[in-house]
Amino acid sequence: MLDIKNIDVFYGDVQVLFDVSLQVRPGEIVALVGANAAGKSTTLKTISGLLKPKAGEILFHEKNIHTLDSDKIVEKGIIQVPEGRRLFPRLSVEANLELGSYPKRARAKAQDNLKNMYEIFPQLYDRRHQLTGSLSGGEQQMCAIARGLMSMPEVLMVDETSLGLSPLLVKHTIRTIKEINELGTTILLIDQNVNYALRIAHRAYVLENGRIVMQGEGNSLLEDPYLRKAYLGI
Amino acid sequence: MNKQKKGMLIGLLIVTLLLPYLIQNEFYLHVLTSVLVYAGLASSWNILGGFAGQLSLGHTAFFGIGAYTSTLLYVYLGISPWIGMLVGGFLAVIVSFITLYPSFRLRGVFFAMVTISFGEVIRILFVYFRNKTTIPYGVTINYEPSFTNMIFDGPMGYFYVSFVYLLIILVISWKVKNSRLGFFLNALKENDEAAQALGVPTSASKFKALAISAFFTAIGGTILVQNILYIEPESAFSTSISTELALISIIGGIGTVAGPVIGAIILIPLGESLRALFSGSVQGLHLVLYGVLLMVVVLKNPNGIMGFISSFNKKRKKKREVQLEEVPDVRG
Amino acid sequence: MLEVNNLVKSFGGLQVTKKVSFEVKKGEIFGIIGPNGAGKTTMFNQISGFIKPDSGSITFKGNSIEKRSPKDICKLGIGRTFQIAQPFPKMSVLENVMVGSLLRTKSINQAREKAKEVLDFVQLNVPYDTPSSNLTISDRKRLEVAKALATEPELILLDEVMAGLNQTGVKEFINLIFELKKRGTSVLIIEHIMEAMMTLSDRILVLNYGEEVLTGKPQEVANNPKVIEAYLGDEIHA
Amino acid sequence: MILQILISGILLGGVYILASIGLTLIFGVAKVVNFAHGEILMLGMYLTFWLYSIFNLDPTYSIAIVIPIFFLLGTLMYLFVIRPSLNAPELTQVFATLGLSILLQNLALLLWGADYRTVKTFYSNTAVTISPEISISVSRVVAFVTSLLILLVLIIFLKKTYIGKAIQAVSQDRSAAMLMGISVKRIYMYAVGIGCACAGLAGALLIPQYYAFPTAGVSFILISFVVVVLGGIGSIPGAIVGGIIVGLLESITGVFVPELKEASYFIFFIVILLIRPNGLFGVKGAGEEGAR
Amino acid sequence: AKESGSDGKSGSKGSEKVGVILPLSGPLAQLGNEVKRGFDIAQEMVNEQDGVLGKQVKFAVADAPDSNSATSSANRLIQNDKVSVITGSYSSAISFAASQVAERNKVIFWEQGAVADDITERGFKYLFRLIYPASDLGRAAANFLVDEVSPKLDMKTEDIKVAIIHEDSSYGSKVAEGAKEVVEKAGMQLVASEAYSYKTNDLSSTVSKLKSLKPDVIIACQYTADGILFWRQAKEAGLNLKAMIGNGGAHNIPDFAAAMGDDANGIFNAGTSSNFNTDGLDADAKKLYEEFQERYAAKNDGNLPSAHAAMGFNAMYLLLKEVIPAAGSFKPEDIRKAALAMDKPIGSTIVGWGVKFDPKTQNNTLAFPMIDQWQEQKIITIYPKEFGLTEKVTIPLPEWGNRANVGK
Ligand SMILES: Nc1ncnc2c1ncn2[C@@H]1O[C@H](COP(=O)(O)OP(=O)(O)OP(=O)(O)O)[C@@H](O)[C@H]1O
Ligand SMILES: Nc1ncnc2c1ncn2[C@@H]1O[C@H](COP(=O)(O)OP(=O)(O)OP(=O)(O)O)[C@@H](O)[C@H]1O
Ligand SMILES: CC(C)C[C@H](N)C(=O)O
Ligand SMILES: [Mg+2]
Ligand SMILES: [Mg+2]
Repeated sequence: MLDIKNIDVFYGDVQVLFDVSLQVRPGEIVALVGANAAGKSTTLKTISGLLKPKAGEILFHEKNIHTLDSDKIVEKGIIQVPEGRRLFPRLSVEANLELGSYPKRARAKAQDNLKNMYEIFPQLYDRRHQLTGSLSGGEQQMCAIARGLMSMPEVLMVDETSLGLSPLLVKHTIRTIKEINELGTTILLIDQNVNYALRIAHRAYVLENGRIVMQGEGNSLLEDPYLRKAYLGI
Repeated sequence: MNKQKKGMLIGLLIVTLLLPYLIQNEFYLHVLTSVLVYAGLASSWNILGGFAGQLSLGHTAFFGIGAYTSTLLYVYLGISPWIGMLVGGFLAVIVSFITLYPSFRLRGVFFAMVTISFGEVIRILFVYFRNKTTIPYGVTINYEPSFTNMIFDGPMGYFYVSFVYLLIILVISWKVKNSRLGFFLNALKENDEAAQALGVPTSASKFKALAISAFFTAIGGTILVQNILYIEPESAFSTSISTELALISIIGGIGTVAGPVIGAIILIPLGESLRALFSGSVQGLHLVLYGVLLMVVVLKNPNGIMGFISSFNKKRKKKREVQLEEVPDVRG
Repeated sequence: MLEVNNLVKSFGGLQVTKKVSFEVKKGEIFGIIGPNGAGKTTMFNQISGFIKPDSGSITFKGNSIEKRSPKDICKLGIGRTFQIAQPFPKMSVLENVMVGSLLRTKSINQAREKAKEVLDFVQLNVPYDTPSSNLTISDRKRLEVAKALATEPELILLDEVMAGLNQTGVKEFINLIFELKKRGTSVLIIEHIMEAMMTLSDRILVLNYGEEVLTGKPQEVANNPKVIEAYLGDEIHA
Repeated sequence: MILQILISGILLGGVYILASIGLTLIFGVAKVVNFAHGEILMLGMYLTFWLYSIFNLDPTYSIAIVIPIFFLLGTLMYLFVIRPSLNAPELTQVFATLGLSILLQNLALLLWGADYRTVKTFYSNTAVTISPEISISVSRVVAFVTSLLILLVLIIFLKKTYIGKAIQAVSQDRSAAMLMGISVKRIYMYAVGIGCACAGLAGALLIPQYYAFPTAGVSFILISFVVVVLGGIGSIPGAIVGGIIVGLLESITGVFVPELKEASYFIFFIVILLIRPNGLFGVKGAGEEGAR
Repeated sequence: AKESGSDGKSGSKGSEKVGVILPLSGPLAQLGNEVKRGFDIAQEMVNEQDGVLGKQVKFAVADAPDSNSATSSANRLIQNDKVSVITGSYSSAISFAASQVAERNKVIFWEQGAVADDITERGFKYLFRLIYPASDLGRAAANFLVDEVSPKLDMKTEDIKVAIIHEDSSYGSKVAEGAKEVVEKAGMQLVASEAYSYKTNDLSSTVSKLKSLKPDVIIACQYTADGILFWRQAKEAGLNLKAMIGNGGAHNIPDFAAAMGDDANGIFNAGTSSNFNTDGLDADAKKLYEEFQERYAAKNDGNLPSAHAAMGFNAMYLLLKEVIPAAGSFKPEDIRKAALAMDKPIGSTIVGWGVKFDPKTQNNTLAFPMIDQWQEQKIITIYPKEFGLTEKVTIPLPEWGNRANVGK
């Protein structure tokens, strides 16, 4: 349903993505792994419409979206939880979450979704009136994921899912993502913890220096000797 | 600095020094002198506003203090403006510590708002206390040309005084910029807390920048008033002086050494020529044009002419993409 | 070298640090772990002078520092990184680090040389004149450490510098920190990556809700049921 | 007399609240610096004046015309001035809007001359006399009440509507807002449009007490910033309190040392900001962010 | 500079530029432009009558909203436009600064309306001022109170309570000084002397204070905006007085009545007048007065000129029609001599004044303020008697709302 075809992306004059293609099918969890600075975040930013590809195209439900502004893309059902959280620091947790349901699709069910989020992340409920600028790093990460979910996306893209979360919470979050996926949300995720990522992913792509170098099912990639050596250090 | 650049600078210096002989017209010389003084004033502003990133819109207070101190000392006590100018400078430094120094915890527009208010308060207080004395509202300096009086019988003298003033402040700017202090100011401008974590003495650094800035703004005040030979609170403490100094720096390139000079070279003659060309025809027309040009220049060159030049040099195209990294408080 | 005694700090009604005490010895790598929101970063902020504790004392090399300003503390020899990297965005990578090295020298040239040295040490392999705003997460973390190191600290506080790094990056960083230790620098480190903490730390302090759960050798900590329940979850190695 | 002074002070506060209404939104909430705010207000006065002198329309009714026209004006201002300066350094916006203010001021001079234009309504220059000592200016009461009403609507708008929330989000992190599906362009356009509509409306409601002339906005611009910042950036009740405090201070000082009236509130403003950098009711926490 | 005015007619040989410096933008623009209208009419008339010394007169105009721009503008007019006379400047601040430049360059500065006393106390040789200084104006207002108002108040002089309010720049403070001197000498009670900034948004506390002090008479020196504001708020507070005397500024321009309606009636103004009894003028002046009134009305939608336009016209017309022809050249030295030699009796100019410059200060000694009263929303001269348009003067001031019949 999300079809990225041969995109080239630049920052100014510097090319960062070279001829990248990847597909996400309905109901899948797809992981994007790769070394630091490989271009993973850039790929997500391009899908979200923050960056425009110089070449290639991005299709969503067979329609071009790479020419659209990011708000239109969100409206169509693709949401990104950005690297570094990017919460609205001087708004409360609750206000941040409510803004998650900004797309018209999600507004009607905003209250129900809010309740759900508090169930998934009880710590957020405790801090719902605190300004997110003063949350701890991990709390911010929870808030960011919850805010993304509030928009009831068809495709949820998470950049650095487990960044800064305690081991316990990492597991919790990964489990949550799986659950959300089982309820019908398609997921595209990036995580430095290749181990986690490949375990829950149905399929994965490996990005190196801006090029896709490998792709396959999550579990089978986990067995791949090259990958094990390069990313797991085993 | 490489040899070529050095040669160019020296050449520029000599040409400037000869300008009064090349330009016979006294009005143009007068405008040129204004350019020099305003370039000096803006450079002084730039040390605090540009190097330290504290966008003061209250510099009119220092300007006014400098101008008034030397004038009153000269007119009532016969003290030469050369001395009065230094007294005014130190007075401005003292006032700046009382007013701007506590405001340093504020940043950006908030600092600007507080400093505008300070400028206004000082003007109002001045008018109030002036009323309690026998000093007239407007003070005229008698036209008695002599070097000690810092009054000259022609624009030539003013030109060279202003030239020396600008030269001194430029040298100081350059020294500050390329010293440890310059680095510290730059760092605390970009991220105050990160700078503190690296042991940057944030208060002391701003303190120094403020002192230099206030002192030379006051000196500029004296030089300008000696040129006009008349002073009154309304114009000596007018907020438009503060905004003009900031504006000149912005247009030229804030935070650079040459920026304020370039800004003054553009802005002062622009204002003068618009007024000369259009003020006789339809009321307000020259200012309408000025407003439009100001908007266009500021919006088209947000980093000033210097920014434009350096980006041109590096042949770096402006990034068209919207970038997450553009917003200053990057979290991650 | 660093002694923290009965430190207390609250925000509004919430106590974030509850009578915490610990000591970091010279040349030691001392770890702090704990669930999100346990008060680890707040602890760093108090040691580095960014937040004043409500009560309790902090001494460094015999000086009491709980009331000192961040810059004085840095001068005394404590360097810190921020959990969320704080570069000077418009300055180049080299200039960023020079700000740190200028603490110990007045000469711009010396500072530049020093900064290059540190940048090479942390293996930030980008051109010196790269604007720091263009760095990826991992490079930002390296830059963060480089800035702190440039101030020549005797004790460095590292707050989740490995978050966002892949396994290779983590390995490189572990080596880097061991190298620091070898040079005699003490390290106080916060990290959620257990593999790293287990290998690196001489001792680990576990915080939960601002309270000390226990302090001990990595193995003790990892096997403590309370730690497993509150922090690690049942399976230790995922 | 004391009671009279307090009443006049509060009513003067109402004038200032009204004058700063658009700014509370544009600057206080959306964080767009607008130094042309005073000139927009001045144009609002002129439009109301012309509607009155050509069509004999009472200022109160002319609001219906002023609001949409000034919303449109705001949209234009957004397109030509604000949008190009959104990604630029802070001061760019300050000076771009300053340029706009010079332009508008002198455009008014060029088009309509420098004369003072006044509008006489049935309630201008009239007062309700409560006792021989105490009288209350009708046009000020009208101004006060309307400004409170508008602010109430604004509060509800910001708290309850998605556009209102989006304005706050956009002001804090633009690209994150885009990622939430917020059209940043549209939101800024709304914010600046509404802000200008409010400023125009303020002009309409102030002209019965004041006069339209090219520099009419100048005396309101600084004070409006003071009111918005004093109360606390982003806090609308703060702006109300800020306005009343400024009015009261001016009124009380006016009795003892009229020359220092203006200084009194500037000094108060400075002191408050130095003690509480976020203003009286400002949102806290901004200061602590950096250390995380 | 761009030249304005009518094109040269046949018979004229070339043209000559005269410098004009006025605040045409900024806060003083209203009256700056009004003065300019007076200048323009004088220029137009002179050029129609074959110009000056056979030359058409052109203006080199500089807009000077403040004293800084006045300096550079004066420089420009002198250096680039080569003018030998600069006229202006309405505002004292501008006059101070621009006349410095003129003096240094030995160019005539012909001041029509700036009143600050010390402008002519600097011993300048090339500066001439046609109008009376500010303190004279204040004294005239207070003298009127002592001589004409107080006898009609039915009160003992020492019981009369007087309050002075004024804006706090050079104009207001000097006028107040003059008024105070006379009031105190006459033995009246000075209950308040309040200064404030003319940029103020509110005068209600001043009004309240005055109300509690219960003055019988207020002498006010205000610019337009603050003057209107004060009178509005005085009305709202029900501040009742037996007399109110203005000193130019707000109190002699049409905008005041436009804003206040019948509530303006009964107020006195001390200052130059443009609507007085022309029987006090000599025949030539009378004719000129009428022609000026007509031309002004024709150019300005039938409105009557204010005193500022009249003073502007008067100054320019005298310069072009009498001084320069008498000098026989445009040379500053010649003009200076001619000006100093000039001796025109009272009643010989369109504002009633005579012209004779004090050889020391070079200030016109035969300029004087008249006293007007607002009647039926028009400003009408009542004093001195020979220029008075009506004998009917309403004293004391009727209460608010009862002023429609003032003067009837
Ligand atoms: N705003 C920017 N301007 C210029 N170059 C950039 C910018 N952002 C990223 N880059 C460069 O683009 C490349 C890819 O960056 P990207 O953030 O996509 O990597 P990543 O795979 O997400 O890495 P990480 O795992 O560290 O997050 C890097 O070389 C980086 O330096
Ligand atoms: N300024 C503040 N105002 C209110 N609460 C605060 C403030 N700063 C921190 N807190 C709260 O204090 C608690 C501890 O925060 P801290 O940042 O120290 O956690 P942490 O242990 O570093 O967590 P993480 O591992 O997620 O980074 C958190 O719950 C946080 O929300
Ligand atoms: C209103 C005028 C009488 C003012 C006066 N001309 C001045 O000197 O400013
Ligand atoms: Mg990334
Ligand atoms: Mg933390």
